[in-house]
Amino acid sequence: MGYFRNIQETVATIFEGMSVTFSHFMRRPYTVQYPDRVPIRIQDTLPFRYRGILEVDLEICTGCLACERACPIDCIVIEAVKDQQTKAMVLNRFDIDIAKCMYCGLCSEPCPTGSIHHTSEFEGADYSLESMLRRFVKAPVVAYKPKKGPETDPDIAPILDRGMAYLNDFASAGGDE
Amino acid sequence: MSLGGYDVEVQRPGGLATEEMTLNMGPQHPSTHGVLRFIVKADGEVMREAIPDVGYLHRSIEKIAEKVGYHGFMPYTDRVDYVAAMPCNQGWAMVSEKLAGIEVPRRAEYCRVIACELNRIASHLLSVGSMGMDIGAYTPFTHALREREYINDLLEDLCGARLTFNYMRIGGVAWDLPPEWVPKAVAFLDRFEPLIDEYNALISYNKIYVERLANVAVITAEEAIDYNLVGPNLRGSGVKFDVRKDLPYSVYPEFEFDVPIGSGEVGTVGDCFDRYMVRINEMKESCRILRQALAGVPEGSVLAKVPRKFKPPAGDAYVRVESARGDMGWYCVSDGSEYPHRVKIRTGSFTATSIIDKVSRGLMLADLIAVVASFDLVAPEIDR
Amino acid sequence: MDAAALHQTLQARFGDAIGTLESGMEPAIRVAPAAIVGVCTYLKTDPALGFDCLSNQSGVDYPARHEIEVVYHLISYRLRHACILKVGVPRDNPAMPSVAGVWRTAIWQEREIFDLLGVVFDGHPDLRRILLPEDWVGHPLRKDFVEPTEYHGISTKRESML
Amino acid sequence: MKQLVLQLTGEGGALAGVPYHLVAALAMLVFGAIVVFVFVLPVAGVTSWLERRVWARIQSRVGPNRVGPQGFLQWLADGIKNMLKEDIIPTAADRVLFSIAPYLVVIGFVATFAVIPFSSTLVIADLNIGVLYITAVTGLVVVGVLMAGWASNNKWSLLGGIRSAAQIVSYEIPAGLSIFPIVLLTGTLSMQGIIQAQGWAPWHWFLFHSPFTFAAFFIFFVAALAEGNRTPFDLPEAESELVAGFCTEYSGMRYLLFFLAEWGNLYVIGAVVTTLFLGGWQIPHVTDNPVLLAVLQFGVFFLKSYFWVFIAMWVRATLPRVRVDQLMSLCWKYMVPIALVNLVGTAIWMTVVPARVDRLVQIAMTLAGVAVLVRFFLRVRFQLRRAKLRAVDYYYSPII
Amino acid sequence: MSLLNTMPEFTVTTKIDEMLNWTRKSSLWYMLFGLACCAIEMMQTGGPRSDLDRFGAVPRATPRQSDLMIVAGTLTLKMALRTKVLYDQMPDPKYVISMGSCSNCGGLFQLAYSVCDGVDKVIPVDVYVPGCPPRPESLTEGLLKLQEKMMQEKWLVRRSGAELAAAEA
Repeated sequence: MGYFRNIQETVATIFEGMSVTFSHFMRRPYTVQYPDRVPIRIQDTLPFRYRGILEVDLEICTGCLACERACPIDCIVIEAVKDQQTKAMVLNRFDIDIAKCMYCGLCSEPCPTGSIHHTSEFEGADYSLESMLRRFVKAPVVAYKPKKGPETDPDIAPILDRGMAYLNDFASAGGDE
Repeated sequence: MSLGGYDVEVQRPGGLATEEMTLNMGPQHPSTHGVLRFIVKADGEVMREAIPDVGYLHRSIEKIAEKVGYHGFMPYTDRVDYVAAMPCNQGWAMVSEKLAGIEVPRRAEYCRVIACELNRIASHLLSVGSMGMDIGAYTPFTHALREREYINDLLEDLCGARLTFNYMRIGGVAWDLPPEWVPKAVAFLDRFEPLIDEYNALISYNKIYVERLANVAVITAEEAIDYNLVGPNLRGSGVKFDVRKDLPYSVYPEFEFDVPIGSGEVGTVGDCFDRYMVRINEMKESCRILRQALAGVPEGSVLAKVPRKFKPPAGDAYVRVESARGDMGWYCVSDGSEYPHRVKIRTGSFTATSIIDKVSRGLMLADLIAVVASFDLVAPEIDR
Repeated sequence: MDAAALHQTLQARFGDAIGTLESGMEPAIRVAPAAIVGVCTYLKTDPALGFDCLSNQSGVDYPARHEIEVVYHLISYRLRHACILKVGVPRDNPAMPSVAGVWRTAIWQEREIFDLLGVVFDGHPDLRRILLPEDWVGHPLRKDFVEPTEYHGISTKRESML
Repeated sequence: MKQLVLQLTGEGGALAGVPYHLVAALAMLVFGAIVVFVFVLPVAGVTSWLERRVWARIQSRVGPNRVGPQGFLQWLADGIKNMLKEDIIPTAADRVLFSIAPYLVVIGFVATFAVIPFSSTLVIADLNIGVLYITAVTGLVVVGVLMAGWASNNKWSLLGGIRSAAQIVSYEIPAGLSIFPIVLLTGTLSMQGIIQAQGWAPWHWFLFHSPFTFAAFFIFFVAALAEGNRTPFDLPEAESELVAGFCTEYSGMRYLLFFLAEWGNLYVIGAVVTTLFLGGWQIPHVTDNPVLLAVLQFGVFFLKSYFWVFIAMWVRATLPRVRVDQLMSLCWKYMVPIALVNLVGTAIWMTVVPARVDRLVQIAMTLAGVAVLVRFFLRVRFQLRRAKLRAVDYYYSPII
Repeated sequence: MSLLNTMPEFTVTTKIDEMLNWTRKSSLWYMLFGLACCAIEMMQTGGPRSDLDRFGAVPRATPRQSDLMIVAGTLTLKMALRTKVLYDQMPDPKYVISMGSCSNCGGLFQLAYSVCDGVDKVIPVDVYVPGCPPRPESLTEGLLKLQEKMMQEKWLVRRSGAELAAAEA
């Protein structure tokens, strides 16, 4: 009686499957209608840890080159020279190639101040590769020097707070350099 | 010869000359799961043989390991098997820890297990979904993708990336579980478990689907072991072997779970349907592990002290982890320097591809698609 | 069966073909290249050993020792034990017998070693390149491999924008 | 239309003196062109858009909703874009066959519209062999598909073409055998005649006439799906197996024609099913105004046939694809014998069962149909409950 | 198109151009060309969450029917030669989106010996999407960027010399 059982099974399972698919007419579609028909920007819904396009807060960059060394693929290039007169580090160049970047987050882990960090921004599509080179240093800037005790400069304090909050999110990474 | 599972006698009229047709399936073909090529020698719809030609995604990951060092290699392990990147992360972390003799904190082990099991569900979802799509039903695939999005959201909360996580570090994990994350994960499990039943109702036991998969490409247990099939492909053939259970690592011995094996419920043990069903059942088991793990996450740190200049002593180590595609072997030779001397990754897809040549003989062209899908091949895992 | 006992068993049977037992994190048995097929057949067929699966076969290049080492990780699903064999072949003439007749998984694993390290396995049924294109020159996992600058008119170097 | 032509050519008509047959042929052409451009093309296009929307909803997606209101102009954009694309004829292809194959396919499907009775008056030609004509001209499609597959000089196309030929030729048999019970019951092959033999109420439809016609309906619908290359029988263009099957090498305008034929055919299937089994344009007597009557009948016919188009879309979104050998065994081992039993059964039924019992059976069958529907919706409710949806997960509107 | 290109610029032709561009951008059929990791994100982009079908973009299996090639993933040297063939098989007008770091410039696999550093070495690229892999929204944004670019195109109106030079560059 395999013949009739086959027919019966076919009809029964198709009936079942059709009822599942029909029930989806009553379910809300799961689509998030990026970019325009969303209640809030997608970027604002992403978690704090989201590894979007890299950004550097030059105000709190110490010029220690830890990120450049940590990057496995050398997509960060920093030129920092010690000013002979003021004994301060001066950043001449801080370039990140976001076309090459692999968004691994290894660079932001060793940063002492959380200056280099991933933002929740992911929109970066463009018509040429050159536009994906992010040059952060427009004119040479003096590198930030961490103070002992809390930060007092009102311009820098909020940025540093954000940087440290970002940094604290990482598990305490390995010690000796 | 066998025609779609039936033994038939092919009669050739004397005068008419027929010739074999050579078909190039791939490297760009909708159902080869990335770039994989088969040279199919076919007699009409029936295949004489299907020779896999791999290497279209050979990205020399093993060579790169010798250039970027132990910490820097971690992001590359994500790309070895991008569908289930967490177990790869874990494999690399474990082999490095074994070389250097590092103890991982218990909380980190729990984080690893939770991340790996979530990732395993995501990977199996893609596998069973694309199985449906290859058989011709597009809807189950999108439903699987929808559930994957939930998992991606969870993992994104955990480590900030959807696919290439770079979550684990040598000696632990990079990020602790975020606050309010555990209830969210439990809510996902509550939502997800009934959906497996719905999925079964929609496609798994559909008569057409069963007919397409049952008794196709039967692999016996001996063959599976001889060809070194691993993971769900091996268990589909009825061999009860799971690295998590039989060569336990991490904190897996603390959890209670079953190892589903192929039972031949609609055909023969070791056919495509069994391999498919093992994955469906493994998702349920992963949910079980996840519930236990989420309920019992211990307190403590999640990263051991590991020097940034990581130099393990000279020697070699081989670890096995149960990735979504099964027993994944990580062999690392260290010469005492900052860079590994040699890394070899033995992956499940590589050996599974090697058996296709054998099992595909006498099957029909449409069956090849089902066989490839049932092995859950991921191209970079074959080629690395 | 642990590695030391296995080493003794093998030495009793194969004599000089079995080298030292490399102690380390995971003890490995050194085997002479010529004897590898015999040893593997014995390991697979002997009911007390029963290594029914070649889990991993990998090649390692040691330029300092002028040697390419082929490492066999064996596992027995039946008896749930494992062992490691190591075979060293000279770097300038890397040839050794194939174990493809013992475990069929070796067919592809040896092809991969041939492709990436250039070890020639005698008696292999189908020794071709597997991962790299047929017209590729060199064996990239050797330490002295030099990356080609061009492949079919596509240059392999890219100017950094930085 | 005959009257119109007679009026035109008769005494005092605008075209008095012109031979009758010439005018009739011209009128036929003009009317045909109007039908094709005003009805067939938009229907095929809109069907493709609707299918994407229906699919999307089943798959928890939205579907095309940016191009025009709710994406309604999607089909227009697709059509115009494809017309403007580069038209590639592969060097190795057989140029002549490659070029004419799509037109054959389109002729095969457009020609069926000649006999489709949209209302009691709106029909291009009420042939007395209408049903036979439809089965004949849809057979033209297979020639086109086979030509396309062969001429492309691509092995995937060839496989697709051959699969299609085997499939369409085989499934013509159960489809034909399932038409015969209706022909037996009505004694005519004319589409209008078949509709006139039914009534507006469901229990007057041939679908619920007897268990045999009920089974014949399913056989016919499944066979029609197979002839239209729809899932679960979309083997000729099985995307995951044969890349795009017989139209792998086609691009631009020529592909558009295949595209058109596929979605247009869907409507033809619905229309034929409606005609044969669902009472066609039959409506209760509401008005005597001929124009209003025609509009109402057209509306009813269109809705009924589009309902089956919807069913076909829904089936496509649910079922996987069968294999070639299963396709054949399904046809020859299941559908042909059952269709034969239906034919013989109907013949016996006609002679044996008295009219009073006939009426009772019709009502009982209708009730059984309702029971199946109720069972189905209970099952749908079960599925919704099992998924543990929250209130926010429910959404009924088709607009999003 | 050579004949059409000689037409002088009228309001009518620009309007028609706009209409044609609109149809082209509204029906971008992309080829299933998943190579590596990005392929999964490309599937997800076509999947329920960020449904590319909304914009009329559907996947096609064959190059003959596609307008857009989304190069999703690492292009190895072995595959690069095939990519060129596939691109040549697509009918004009055709577009290419390079998705992710690997196909942009080789990305993290610039260190590898067997990887073609960037798909633009083989075929011309219209839009680059950064990310490794880009999330589905990124790819959607890339598609919208491409649509913007397509709307600027002129098919009927004669281009001035300067414009042609700019287009060449």
